[in-house]
Amino acid sequence: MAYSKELLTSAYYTMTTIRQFEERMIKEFMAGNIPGFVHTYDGQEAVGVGVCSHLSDDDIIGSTHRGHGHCIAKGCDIELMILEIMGKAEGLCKGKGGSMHIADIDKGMLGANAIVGGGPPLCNGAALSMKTLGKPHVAVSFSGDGSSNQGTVMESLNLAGVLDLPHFFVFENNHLAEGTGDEYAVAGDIAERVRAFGIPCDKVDGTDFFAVYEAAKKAIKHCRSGKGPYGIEADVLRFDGHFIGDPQAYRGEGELDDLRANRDCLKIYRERVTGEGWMDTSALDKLDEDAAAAIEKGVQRGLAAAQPAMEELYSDVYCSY
Amino acid sequence: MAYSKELLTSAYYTMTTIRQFEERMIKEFMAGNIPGFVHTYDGQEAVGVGVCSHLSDDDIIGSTHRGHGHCIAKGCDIELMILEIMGKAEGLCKGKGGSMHIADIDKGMLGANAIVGGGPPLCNGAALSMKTLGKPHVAVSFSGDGSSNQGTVMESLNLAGVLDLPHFFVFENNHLAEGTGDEYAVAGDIAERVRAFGIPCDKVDGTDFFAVYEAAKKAIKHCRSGKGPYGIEADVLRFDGHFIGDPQAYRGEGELDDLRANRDCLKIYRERVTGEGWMDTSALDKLDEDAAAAIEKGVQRGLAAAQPAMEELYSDVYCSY
Amino acid sequence: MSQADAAAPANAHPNKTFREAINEALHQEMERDSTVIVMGEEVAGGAGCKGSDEAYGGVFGLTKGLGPRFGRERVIDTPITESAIIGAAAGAANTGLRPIAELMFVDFIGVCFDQIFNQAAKFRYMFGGKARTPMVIRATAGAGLRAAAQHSSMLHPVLTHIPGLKVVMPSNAYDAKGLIISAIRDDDPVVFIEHKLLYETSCPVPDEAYTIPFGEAAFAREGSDATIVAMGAMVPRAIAVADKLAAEGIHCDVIDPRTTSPLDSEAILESVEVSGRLVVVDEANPRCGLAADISSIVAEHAFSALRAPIKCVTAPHTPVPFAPALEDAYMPGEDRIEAAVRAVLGGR
Amino acid sequence: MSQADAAAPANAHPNKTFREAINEALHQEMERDSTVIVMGEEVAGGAGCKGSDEAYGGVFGLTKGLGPRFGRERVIDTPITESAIIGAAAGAANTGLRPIAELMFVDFIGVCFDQIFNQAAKFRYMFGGKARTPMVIRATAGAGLRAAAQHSSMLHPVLTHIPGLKVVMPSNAYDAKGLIISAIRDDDPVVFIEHKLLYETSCPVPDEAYTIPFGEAAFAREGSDATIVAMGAMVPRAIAVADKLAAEGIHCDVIDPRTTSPLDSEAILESVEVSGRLVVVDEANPRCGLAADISSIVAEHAFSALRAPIKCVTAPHTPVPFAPALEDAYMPGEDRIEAAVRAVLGGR
Ligand SMILES: Cc1ncc(C[n+]2csc(CCOP(=O)(O)OP(=O)(O)O)c2C)c(N)n1
Ligand SMILES: Cc1ncc(C[n+]2csc(CCOP(=O)(O)OP(=O)(O)O)c2C)c(N)n1
Ligand SMILES: [Mg+2]
Ligand SMILES: [Mg+2]
Repeated sequence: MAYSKELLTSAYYTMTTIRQFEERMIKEFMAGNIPGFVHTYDGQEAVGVGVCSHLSDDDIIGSTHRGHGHCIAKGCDIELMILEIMGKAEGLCKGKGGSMHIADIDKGMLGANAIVGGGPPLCNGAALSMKTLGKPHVAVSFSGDGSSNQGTVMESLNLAGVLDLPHFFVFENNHLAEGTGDEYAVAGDIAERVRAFGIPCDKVDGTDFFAVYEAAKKAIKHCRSGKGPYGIEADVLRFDGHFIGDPQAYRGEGELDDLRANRDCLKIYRERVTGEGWMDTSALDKLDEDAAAAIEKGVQRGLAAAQPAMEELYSDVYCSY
Repeated sequence: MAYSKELLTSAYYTMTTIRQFEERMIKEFMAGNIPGFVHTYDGQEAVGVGVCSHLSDDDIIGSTHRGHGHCIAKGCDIELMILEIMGKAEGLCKGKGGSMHIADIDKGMLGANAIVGGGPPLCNGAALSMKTLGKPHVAVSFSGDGSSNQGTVMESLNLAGVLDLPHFFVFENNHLAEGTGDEYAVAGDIAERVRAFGIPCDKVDGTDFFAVYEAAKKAIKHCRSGKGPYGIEADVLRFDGHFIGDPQAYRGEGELDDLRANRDCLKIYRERVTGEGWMDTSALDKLDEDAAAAIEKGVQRGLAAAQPAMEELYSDVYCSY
Repeated sequence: MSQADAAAPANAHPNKTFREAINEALHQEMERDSTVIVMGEEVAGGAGCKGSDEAYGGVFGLTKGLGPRFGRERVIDTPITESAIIGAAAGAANTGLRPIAELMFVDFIGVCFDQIFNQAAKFRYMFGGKARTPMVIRATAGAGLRAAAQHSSMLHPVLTHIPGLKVVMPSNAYDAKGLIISAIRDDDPVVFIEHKLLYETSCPVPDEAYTIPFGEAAFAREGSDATIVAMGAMVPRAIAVADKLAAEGIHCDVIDPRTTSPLDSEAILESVEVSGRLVVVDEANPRCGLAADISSIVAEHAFSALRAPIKCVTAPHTPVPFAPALEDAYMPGEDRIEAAVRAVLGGR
Repeated sequence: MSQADAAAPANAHPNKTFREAINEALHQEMERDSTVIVMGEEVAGGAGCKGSDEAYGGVFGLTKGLGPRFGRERVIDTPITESAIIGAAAGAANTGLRPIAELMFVDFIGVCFDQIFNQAAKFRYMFGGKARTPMVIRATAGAGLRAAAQHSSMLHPVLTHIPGLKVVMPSNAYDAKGLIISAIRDDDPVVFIEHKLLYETSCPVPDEAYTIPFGEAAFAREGSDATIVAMGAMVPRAIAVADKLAAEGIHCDVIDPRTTSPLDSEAILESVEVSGRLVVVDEANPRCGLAADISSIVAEHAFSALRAPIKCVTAPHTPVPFAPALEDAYMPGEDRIEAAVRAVLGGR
């Protein structure tokens, strides 16, 4: 199976952007340049990018507390994201949302969500708009293994099934919800749970971009063609803490080293595309450098930028008392 | 398989009590003697009684808005129930709860619940008490087909699975939630949904007391022996409206006549026990009469009884402003 | 503020019940704007049964006829799944529709509160103005039908507390129609509270569509001796008391804010500036309630005009009891309102 | 009411942080009463991972050490399933246990509100006194950590509105210990609100277990010129303002109600009877908030003592913004409290 040069390039560029973006956010956070609670997506890039490669700005995604990767994969401007994450006036949401509450409706990014399970009900709504307005688009919700236990998520599966909504449910099972493993917290199995609502659901290796890409292609085609919702459960991992600063005491000895060595989706991608002769190392390196430069530029702009003016405290809400 | 005389008698007596109780409540409601919203259980008697026949006062049940049958099956005093349903001072809950909020903790009846899906989370708690305190009891929650779509119910299944709680989930699928059928509202299948949480779940004919009795026996044994939760989905029906006064326009032509003729659990019981030679018709008739007399006595007492004194408005709550 | 329009003007318009007025408005708005949809339990009538698919139209019949008229694509029956209903309405509102979600009883906000207060209400602000959430949540509220603790709450204080939500609570059929149309056309999430006891009340209601702006109180009665503020089902009771006192020569303003958020505090303050006496009547529980809210606004901003303690007439701090005698005592009655007005008048 | 004990008396007791005081109390109560259990996300430390099962102890570390000490049967890690957590706690409370459920952030009441307000809070009343529900919900609340709109709310006004719930909001480590012990021993459902900004504050805290009764305010400062009522993280700010003004010869009562439901309205009314001037400081949003609630109680019951308008100092009617400059302006600061006190003093 061959992929277009364009796809191969853009997929890698987006993945390396996410990886480097997150590593830089960790650095800036540690340096005191980012306030609040930040959850990074490094390690899971192949899922966000594999899925969003099939989407246009008219398709909608709903994200989670761990939303940077989804935003970038969906095409949000990374400089505006950095400004937002730093709480600056020119940020994507005027600095009023921050890492956990980024949205960019123009890009079809319906919002990160700091409430676990908050997104899937909203994505049903986006899918309902598409269905009602007769548009051929899809809504995609991202949920974690932990999130799969929240009632709102299960209700959303049922309602999507009942109304045959074009809603693609992506479960990113990184086997951790803060310090709780899916082995403990998920009775049964996520994919089985999805199927019990009459919704087809495939399991996929979330470290393999191409596997995610193919599974998402099939799922999204199903949704777009009016056949109702579809699900995938992606087996994936996160490299960093639940939030930046988390000491990760719940990790086993050598667990992280092993994951970094053997389950890094970027390494796996590089091996595959060079092995197949689809891209060469220097082209990939060049993409790494381009991404780094773009992030550097954004960070510098972010560091120099101003916080919102005091009036913004009272704007964007219908009335102030 | 043979059943003890005692069981056969008490099961029929309880079922006929429920049937006649509900028919009488409808009459009294129509006569203006019962205020509020009342949901009757007639038609579903074999489920409540088949399940509760295995329970003692130390086992706990959690009921629904359609709770009279569960109360009676669990041993609540029918006179005090009638007083409660009529809003009288000596009612089971001093007349402050009414039909939708009856409880009798001494009898292990944790409460009707006017919030669909409100009960199963509470029953997990009762089951947790049993597990933590090392008692060999079980908690049983009753839910409807409509209720199976509520997030709280699905969360309860998961938590019961995770904590291996002695919680028996009884789903009474009467194929209606107000005017919405399970065909429409339940994506997939209830029993499959339960199983997806790793919880064994059997389907059973809810008009056959003996089928329910056997299924419940197996399930409760499983729970009592520390193996965790168990479920059944009982195929059942209701004879009357969603609430008393409901014109039931959602019924098909002849649907109710057919149900009354062919799927009446009391008729089915009578045929079985007389057919097997376990009981004779006159004994059954006598039980019908005894139940009628007890209900008549309760209704007369209820009609004559007084409403709560005005102080009760302010009692049973920590402070009044 | 607009004057007297809430008081069911005796004009040429046909009488309609509160229920009919809302139902008519829903028909008109769905006709006018194809992005308006309705969703909830049995709002289209029911589904998946052997008999009629039009058995209901909302359990209280408010959406009756919409299903047959506009089709099931726009009038959507749902399972019992309030979080998913409200969430779907919010997400649909973000993406081009104007959903009206029915929450059968406002008491059910407990199972979907996150989607209301953390999601829909906050999008516009936390996304820096980037999201619009034009949705309406219609819900039945209040005591009086012997539905007891879990089906009789008011809860508008909880909703009024939440920034980003607009909260509407009409007291008569005329206002109900104008306010529901305003709610549907509003770009923010609106909770529209329908008191059970009002459904059968009626007054003249124009056939054509009209709007009533949010944040404009109505004066149901006028008088300078005292100010009575009342909302929803309390308004008819306040009017009855005012009329009784008027016969004695005591004349009160009866102010119906109609929307609790935004609140027309100016109308209230102006009235108190004149009367110097305030009684606030609200059916909700007292602590952190709307009566307290209005009292505190006046105690801060019209303090020097006040000539007597402010009286709040509310339910007690208890759940709603079932027994009719207790429930009747639970709801603020005309006797308690009258006593409060006489008290602020110094015992007149 | 008890005097001064909230003001961190300089005595022989060791200094402990708010976090340590609560953690110690939890240990002592679990030791004393085997029916006390703790449940929530990572309260025991985490489960089902490859590494340590003691990574956490609640995300803010409040339950640290309980898991290893009392075992996983009594310290129960749960999935992310707040309705099921609160429901299980309520059902367990009805059947013999005294559960303490941790709601990681009070903002999460949205996904479990029904189990709190329609279930746990109402059982005792609607079942005619037949049910006891001795449970505690512990939750982190408030702004100040740049956690933005969905992780920084207060929400005690919503909880205080609900009959049947008790609501506790300590402002210092000493009170936190005494109040959490009272909460655990109470037979009604209690919501115990821990402000994020207080966790690291410390004061002398006795090693032994002790209780502080509900409904008894503490006087953090005393003075007859004005009355300042403040709660939670607002108390240290109110104290700072009072101390600054005291240096100028203006002496204020600083009243910390400690429990918002029940509320020690007597202490407040008595103070206002003397001072005639009231400022209420609360971090929650203003509409139907606790500041309004207290203001209305005073405007009704101590009206004749009032010599100036009552001032409420609260957050604006907006969600909590993310940018630090905005968040700082969102929270009532010492400057705004001081200005309000000077205003009620007529510009002194
Ligand atoms: C309703 C709710 N409960 C708890 C939390 C706290 N919390 C934030 S993220 C998280 C873990 C989520 O796990 P998962 O869904 O697997 O996503 P991951 O963090 O692995 O990406 C928790 C418990 C929350 N934000 N919202
Ligand atoms: C949260 C909530 N949503 C809706 C309702 C209104 N309601 C009461 S009973 C009912 C139908 C329940 O159906 P099912 O669970 O199948 O039970 P059945 O009535 O058939 O016994 C509905 C929608 C409610 N009481 N609570
Ligand atoms: Mg995870
Ligand atoms: Mg049913």
